[in-house]
Amino acid sequence: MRAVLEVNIQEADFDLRVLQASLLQGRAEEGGVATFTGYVRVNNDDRGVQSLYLEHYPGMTERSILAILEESAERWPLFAARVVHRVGRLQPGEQIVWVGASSAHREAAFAACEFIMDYLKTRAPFWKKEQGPQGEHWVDARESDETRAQRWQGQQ
Amino acid sequence: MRAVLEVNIQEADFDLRVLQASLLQGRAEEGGVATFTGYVRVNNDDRGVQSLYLEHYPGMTERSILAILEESAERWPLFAARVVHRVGRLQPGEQIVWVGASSAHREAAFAACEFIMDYLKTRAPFWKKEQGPQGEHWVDARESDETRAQRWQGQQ
Amino acid sequence: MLQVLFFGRLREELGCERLELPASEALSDLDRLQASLAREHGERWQAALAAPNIIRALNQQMVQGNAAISDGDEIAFFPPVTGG
Amino acid sequence: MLQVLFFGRLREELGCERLELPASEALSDLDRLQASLAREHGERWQAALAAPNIIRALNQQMVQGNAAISDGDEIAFFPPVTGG
Repeated sequence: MRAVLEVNIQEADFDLRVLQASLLQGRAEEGGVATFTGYVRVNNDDRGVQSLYLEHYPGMTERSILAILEESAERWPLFAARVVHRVGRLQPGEQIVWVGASSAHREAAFAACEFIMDYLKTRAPFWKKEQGPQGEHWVDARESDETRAQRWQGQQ
Repeated sequence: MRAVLEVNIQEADFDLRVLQASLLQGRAEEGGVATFTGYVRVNNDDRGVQSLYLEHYPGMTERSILAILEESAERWPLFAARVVHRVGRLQPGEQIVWVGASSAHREAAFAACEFIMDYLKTRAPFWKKEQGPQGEHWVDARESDETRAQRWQGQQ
Repeated sequence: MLQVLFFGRLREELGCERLELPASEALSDLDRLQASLAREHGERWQAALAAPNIIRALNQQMVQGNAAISDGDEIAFFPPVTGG
Repeated sequence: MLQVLFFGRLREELGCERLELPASEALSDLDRLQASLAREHGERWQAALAAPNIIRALNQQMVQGNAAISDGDEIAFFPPVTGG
């Protein structure tokens, strides 16, 4: 059975309930759905982020995320996996990214969801720019993200 | 900062969006929320499940799940963690259980969520009884659940 | 008094959900209580309470191995759990 | 023609989002293209394209190391990604 895979890159906000329902499609069995939702940092550190701009590489973004989903469906027995990632200007506290995976085995749903997030962080062409009272600056990549992505290599 | 922990045992269905929002409480930072939702098996195997009855041990159920949440908050830096578990009669495809954990570190949110599910499966006093065309029977515990719970022991 | 509770398949096999027993020297720990219940209520109880995987909880906490019990305690016997 | 794209901080440093260049023997692989871009557009380009962590994509796939390029290819240069 082939997993149902879907990628959405959009400026609009998204509805968790609708997304989760799209992963089930009448095929829920014992097991379930694991999800991860990322949010824009709230204005609570000394940098005082006022808004965030998400740039991406149209075309490659969708392709690279679909490749990540395909790899996750080869590694684990999934019913479905989906990524929604927002682009453009976002406010503190808003949802940025949603990843969901459904499977008859909860360990597969969890592992796939975490794998997809780790790969997304290091393989998908997005760039964050923060706007604050001292002007704007590009967010630096974190080494820890690369380390987390690498631990999946050579692992089945 | 103490994590906000909450347990709900209820017959009523639950709303994913409301639950997820309750984990944030204006404290979303970089990182996010990991969730798991379990569903009643649909009527698609030879046993033909028509409905499910969830029995529990009122009092101990809430206590044992709160103890699991407290242990998760000791192991990982969480903002909040919550479990909603339904009891009583459920239909195929319905939501049974929801676990959510929020953290500034996505790996903490994922790990806590999976830990809570593994412990819930083996430490919280619920018993499932399936009703089908051949009558009803109690669901047997799965050894794999005990194995998954044990792998967290002696691990930090 | 001791409150004794049964759940799930075990509750059905015994046909009993709850018992109240006076605390006594003869029921001073979980092993003695379980043996007494198996002995005093006929063959069905004897068979059901001999299951190797029965879990015991004392005052709503699972107990591994034996434990002393005393007046006012709540003791539960049940099969392996299957929630989630 | 070659389509050359720049993103993120690198796009801003170069002040350039997209270039079209005729394919040529002198631009036959990613290393030669990057060196040529650094050489032909002044100091700002030279400095920005010397950054050690620039990622390169050929026809929308990330490339590790060098790769041959040919007429019609789409090449992108960008800093480490920060989505999610």
